[in-house]
Amino acid sequence: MAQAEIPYQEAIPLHDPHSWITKYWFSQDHKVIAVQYGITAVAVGLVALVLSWIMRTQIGFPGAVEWITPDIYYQSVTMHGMIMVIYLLTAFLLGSFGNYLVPLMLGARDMVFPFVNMISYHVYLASVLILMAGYLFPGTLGGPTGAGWTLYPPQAILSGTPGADWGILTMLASLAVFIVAFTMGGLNYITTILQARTRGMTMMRMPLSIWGIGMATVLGLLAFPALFVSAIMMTLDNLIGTSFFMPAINSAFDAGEDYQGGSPLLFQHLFWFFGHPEVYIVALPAFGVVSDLISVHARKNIFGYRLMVWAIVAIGGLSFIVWAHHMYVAGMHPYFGFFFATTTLIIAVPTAIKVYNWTLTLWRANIRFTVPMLFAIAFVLTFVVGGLTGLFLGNVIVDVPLSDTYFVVAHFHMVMGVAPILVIFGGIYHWYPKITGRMLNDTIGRIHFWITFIGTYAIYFPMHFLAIPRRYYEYNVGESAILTQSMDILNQSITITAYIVGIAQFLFIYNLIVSYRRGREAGDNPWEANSLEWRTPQTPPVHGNWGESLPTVHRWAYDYSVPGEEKDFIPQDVPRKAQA
Amino acid sequence: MSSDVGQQHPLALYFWIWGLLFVISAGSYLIDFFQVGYDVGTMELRWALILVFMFLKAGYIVAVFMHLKWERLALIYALLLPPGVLLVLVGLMAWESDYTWLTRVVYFGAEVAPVALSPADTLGHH
Amino acid sequence: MAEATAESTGLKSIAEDWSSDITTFKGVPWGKAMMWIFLLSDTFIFSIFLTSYMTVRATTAEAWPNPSEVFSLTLFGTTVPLLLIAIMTFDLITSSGTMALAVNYGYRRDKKKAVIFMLATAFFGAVFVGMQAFEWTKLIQEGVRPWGNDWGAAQFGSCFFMITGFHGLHVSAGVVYLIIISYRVWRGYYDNTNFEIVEITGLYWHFVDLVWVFIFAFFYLW
Amino acid sequence: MAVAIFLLIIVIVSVLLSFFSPWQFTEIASNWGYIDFTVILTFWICGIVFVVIGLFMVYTTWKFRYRADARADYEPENPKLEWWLTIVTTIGVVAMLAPGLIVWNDFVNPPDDVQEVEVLSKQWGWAFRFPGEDGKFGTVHVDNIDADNSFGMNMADPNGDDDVLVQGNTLHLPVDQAYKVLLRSNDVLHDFWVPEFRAKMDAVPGMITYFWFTPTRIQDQPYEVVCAELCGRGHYTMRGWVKVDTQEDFRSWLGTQPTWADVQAATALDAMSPEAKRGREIWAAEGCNACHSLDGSAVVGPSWLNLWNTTRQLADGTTATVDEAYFVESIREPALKIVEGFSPAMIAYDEETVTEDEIQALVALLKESVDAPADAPVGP
Ligand code: HEA
Ligand code: HEA
Ligand code: HEC
Ligand code: CUA
Ligand SMILES: [Cu+2]
Repeated sequence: MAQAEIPYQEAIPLHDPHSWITKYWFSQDHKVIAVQYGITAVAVGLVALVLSWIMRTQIGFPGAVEWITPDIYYQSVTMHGMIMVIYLLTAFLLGSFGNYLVPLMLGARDMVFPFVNMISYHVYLASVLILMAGYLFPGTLGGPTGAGWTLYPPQAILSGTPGADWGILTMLASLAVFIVAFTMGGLNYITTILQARTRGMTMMRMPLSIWGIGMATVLGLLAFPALFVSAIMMTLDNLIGTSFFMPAINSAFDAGEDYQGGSPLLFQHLFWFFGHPEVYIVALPAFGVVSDLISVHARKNIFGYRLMVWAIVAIGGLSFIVWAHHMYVAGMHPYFGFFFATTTLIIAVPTAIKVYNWTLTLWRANIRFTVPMLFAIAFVLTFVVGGLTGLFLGNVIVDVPLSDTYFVVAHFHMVMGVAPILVIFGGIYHWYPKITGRMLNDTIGRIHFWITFIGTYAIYFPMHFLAIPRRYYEYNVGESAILTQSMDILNQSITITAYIVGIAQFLFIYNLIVSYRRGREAGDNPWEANSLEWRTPQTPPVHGNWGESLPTVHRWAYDYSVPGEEKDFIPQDVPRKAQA
Repeated sequence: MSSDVGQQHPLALYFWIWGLLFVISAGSYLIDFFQVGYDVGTMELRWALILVFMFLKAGYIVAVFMHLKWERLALIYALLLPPGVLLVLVGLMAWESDYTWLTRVVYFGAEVAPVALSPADTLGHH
Repeated sequence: MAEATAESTGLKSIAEDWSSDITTFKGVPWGKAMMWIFLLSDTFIFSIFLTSYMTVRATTAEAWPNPSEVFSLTLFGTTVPLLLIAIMTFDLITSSGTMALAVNYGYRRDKKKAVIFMLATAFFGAVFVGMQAFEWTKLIQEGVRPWGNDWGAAQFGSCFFMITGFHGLHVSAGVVYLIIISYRVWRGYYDNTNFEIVEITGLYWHFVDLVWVFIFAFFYLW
Repeated sequence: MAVAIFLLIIVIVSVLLSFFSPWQFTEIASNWGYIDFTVILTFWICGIVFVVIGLFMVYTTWKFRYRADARADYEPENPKLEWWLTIVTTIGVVAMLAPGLIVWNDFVNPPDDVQEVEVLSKQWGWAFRFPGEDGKFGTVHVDNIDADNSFGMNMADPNGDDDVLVQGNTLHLPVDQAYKVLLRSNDVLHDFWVPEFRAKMDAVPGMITYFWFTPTRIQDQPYEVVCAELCGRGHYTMRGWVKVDTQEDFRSWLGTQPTWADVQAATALDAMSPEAKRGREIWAAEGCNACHSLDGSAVVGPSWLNLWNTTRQLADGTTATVDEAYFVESIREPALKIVEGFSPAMIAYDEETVTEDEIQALVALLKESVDAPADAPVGP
């Protein structure tokens, strides 16, 4: 069929925008949609950041702020976790980076179905608004849910948990809507990657960013169904009294429903059948993007490209059979521990390979310590720390004393709360010149980097030593002795560092706004990079990306410092010399 | 086949498969009509038959009606491999739910009929 | 033609297709690729519905009502097990057959027949939804509720309404989709294509039938 | 330059903190030294990997920083090196995993001489139950819970009578005795964790979970129990205490705690005739209860609730009335008349197993097993 071929793609009529509304609000241009996703995600991300301040204030200085009640605390924890994971990281890495990079890096005009893509953003926006609507319900049971981002029933729908009234429903509804949005976007990314590459762009020539984003999208399309279905079942349990997850219980907080025979473990299995792939959904795009950042700024080809690709594929596949490592102490069948510990540690091998290859790319490179490169290096270090502490947790028996303590909190903040965030920053510094045509201010960038990197490390590394339960509003209750005095000091210093790091983010946002008008002109290819997005005829690229015809790809994206060449980079669309 | 005009196959084939699907469905239905399994009290045969007819029917629909049989292997495998992880999920959940059920029986003194309860059994008495 | 470049078969063809440029699925239009991937995702949705059903059924210590009797119909004085469900099953197969014909005629560029068979498919789909509504009404009258019933485990009703409901929504959406597409085909929106849109619609429709095969086996027969 | 220096500082500080931090595991007080061993083993392997990778990055970022006249190597891959790294990593993984799984095997398989104790968790406190003299727990169900029966004991189950019920948040355990902790929850997920014992497990409503350990250290201050699974707004207040005693101290403490029979004696619960009560004991003792409930729920066999004097639809199409003759026949030769919808799963009981006299008691039970007000004795 001729449709799949490039000449056809070149002939597709683009729906050029005719008004401000269609250009900036209901735009079908993937680049505009990417920016819309990005701005929205950062906006909710800032909400989540403020929520983390609320939590930290309570932990560091218990009782210092009166209005931080247990309810407010648990609601903040829940919303903080959920927003960060889903509405910031997933939305940013796939919705924003995915949308921006997929067509540009592949040499396509746009996503294959721009209209669906446009709807996707607006549905995402709706999901964010529904989520925030949780704050609108007053009363003792009002406000958003405080069930923890894992939303475990029965607790999540009983009134012993804050927000059991409307909060949990808005949360579930918002998640369902988010999944619809993601599916619309995700189908687009996958179809574009598989069916709409430009001439010469074979899969094995795709930049690793695309591999990461593509694999993460596949994971999303296959993992979100589990969350979607559990959200439906929990809503039914809550609203009309079905007993999917609800066994017979005897609780003063039971709303009088006659629950019988359901299985709370079923929810946990489904949640993590989604949840574990989800953590790789946020990790894989970061893996991909950071590979490109390192290669470009180290002026060296990525080491072991093929193995990197296979590692991404292997991690993606394996991530579906490790889910219950979050449930070692959940009371599941005891023998599951053997299976899941083994699969979990197996997945560490391909991940380790990626780490090695990043560091080996630096070997004998010619490293330019640009701001994106700084973030990339910081990513590798924080990811190694977080990954290694993951190995503690993955080894079932080692997890027994550590589970549900701050060791886990430290693990996932290292590996997810900061590593991919660092990549997002690095990516923004890297592609901002392409998006706006101007460079971000370098000095502010460096200040922002050092505060964020050193600060977050200082926040999360010592957390590993806190052998105290997580999700505790207060430790000193009654004659309790689990919190020692030195831990108090640690908690206070963490809190103060968190304020500082948080404030530093406003520096970054200031930089984003100011540089948009005043930044240095970037030119088409300021970093001297190879991949196709730097080869557009205009910067910023116009609707349709390429001129009359699409570029033709002749090589992989990593021809840096090729011996015998004059320049230290050869873009992908430069033809090979006729071989003698 | 010449695929430049898409999936084109003789009409007779469709009628054949259509008929076959009727026959298979009838087979499934007859399992219940003759109460296979309930009559002898062991369900293995019933379950086996259900699965055989189910996979036959699903297979024909996917292979012929959805034309998967004529697609290139690249697509076929891309579609058939990922659901493999679901088998892991199903298998482990079957194991898990048996375990939960067992603790209910042992500690809560509950036990359940291996054979489904017939509504007629309780309808008359309530 | 894209596929002219890749004529090999077997495992080699997989490697070649995946390592070729432009398209991975040779000869598969965008819309069709997207529909297939969507259906893969939807497969996960329904599989997880069914897995959850399996889990709660095996976990609950209450007895499970016998679907064979719950869904029996009394005709002329004799009780026939699962009668309505059987009729619904045959109705859906019939619709699948008409859909397959519509696709075939589409590719033969026989617009009129394609549209007629698509509308026939939509008709059978609507009949299915009608019968389902009847079945729901009957059960509700007999006292089955999502939160309980007189005969055993409450999850019987929960799973029944949830799974058939979700499937019924898919069928209803399919009916609407079919009507829209047949209208557009009729009005000539696709005249300069190969009418693969009919096949794409067909994929969705057959998938809905496919899901029913599994629901029938696991929920009604098991 | 700055990058390399900062990376170096970070590596050094991380290592120093790991060794000299004031925050270490609490001193162990159970047999799970093996768990500590696996933690330490993992710590060393991962720590070495961390230092090696960290220092490698320090070196590369210092050595290969940008110089205008320099040029990077071009080295797409190095299969040999990559193979080596994969193999070494795999070895590292196996070195951690293998001991881990061995200890896990211990963890999930309690030793033969283990004793049992039940931990009952509820929002937001703890209660405990010992099986009493007979070493057997009576069955329980949350539906049985009421003002007089906070543990949800199953009245019909004689195994429960000598169960020792411990209210309040303090549990006593004898030193050096292995205990299998059965975890139960009335409402939501909780998690029973004593940091000094290392082990922990969630309590899941609707099922029983377990872990086992042997307390090994007596100390004056009881060990603190913290709930380690989010269970609502009071989660952080859900503390308790475990006091490890000598055998003697433990015995005398246990003696002060009431049994279920004691609790029951305080409240007259049962309106049944003595004969029917005897029938219920037989029902439980002979194992009829495994298949027949008294509360209307169909188990393997039909429930006995409201069974007396009803007309039964039999599988062969005939009917029968449940009277004494039918009852006796059903017990002596159950295969003769199979109730519609059931499998012939019941075995025949002869006069020696179930005597005529016992049948009389069972009949009395059957006669009195009719739908009654809500507070009637509830079956399993
Ligand atoms: C981006 C997100 C992300 C990533 C990538 C990971 C990666 C890993 N995670 Fe993590 N994890 C989370 C996010 C993430 N995790 C979150 C959010 C939670 C908590 C959720 C909650 O409860 O709220 C969690 C919780 C969590 C648990 C549950 C703990 C508990 O609740 O008790 C476990 C247990 O197995 C685990 C393990 C792992 C492992 C083994 C990896 C591995 O993939 C790591 C692999 C990487 C490396 C190993 C480092 C690189 C390798 C080398 C440098 C060389 C290798 C050396 C040797 C093998 C010796 N994680
Ligand atoms: C991406 C994920 C992510 C991120 C970035 C963070 C960031 C932070 N987190 Fe959080 N956290 C979670 C995910 C994340 N967290 C999750 C999943 C939980 C579990 C919830 C639960 O138990 O249910 C949790 C729980 C959690 C707890 C445990 C609460 C408890 O158990 O009682 C604590 C306590 O200190 C904490 C602290 C912090 C702090 C101080 C920050 C930060 O303030 C650190 C410093 C700031 C940054 C690193 C900058 C990030 C920048 C932005 C977010 C701005 C927008 C982005 C752009 C401009 C691009 N978090
Ligand atoms: C292994 C399971 C099992 C055990 C143990 C068992 N039964 Fe049964 N019982 C059944 C089954 C199944 C039926 C229904 C089929 C039938 O009629 O045989 C049944 C039927 C009966 C009936 C007829 C009930 C009716 O509705 O008509 C009586 C009476 C009965 N059992 C008494 C007893 C007594 C008394 C004991 C203990 C001494 C006992 N059973 C132990 C499985 C069991
Ligand atoms: Cu109980 Cu937390
Ligand atoms: Cu995980």
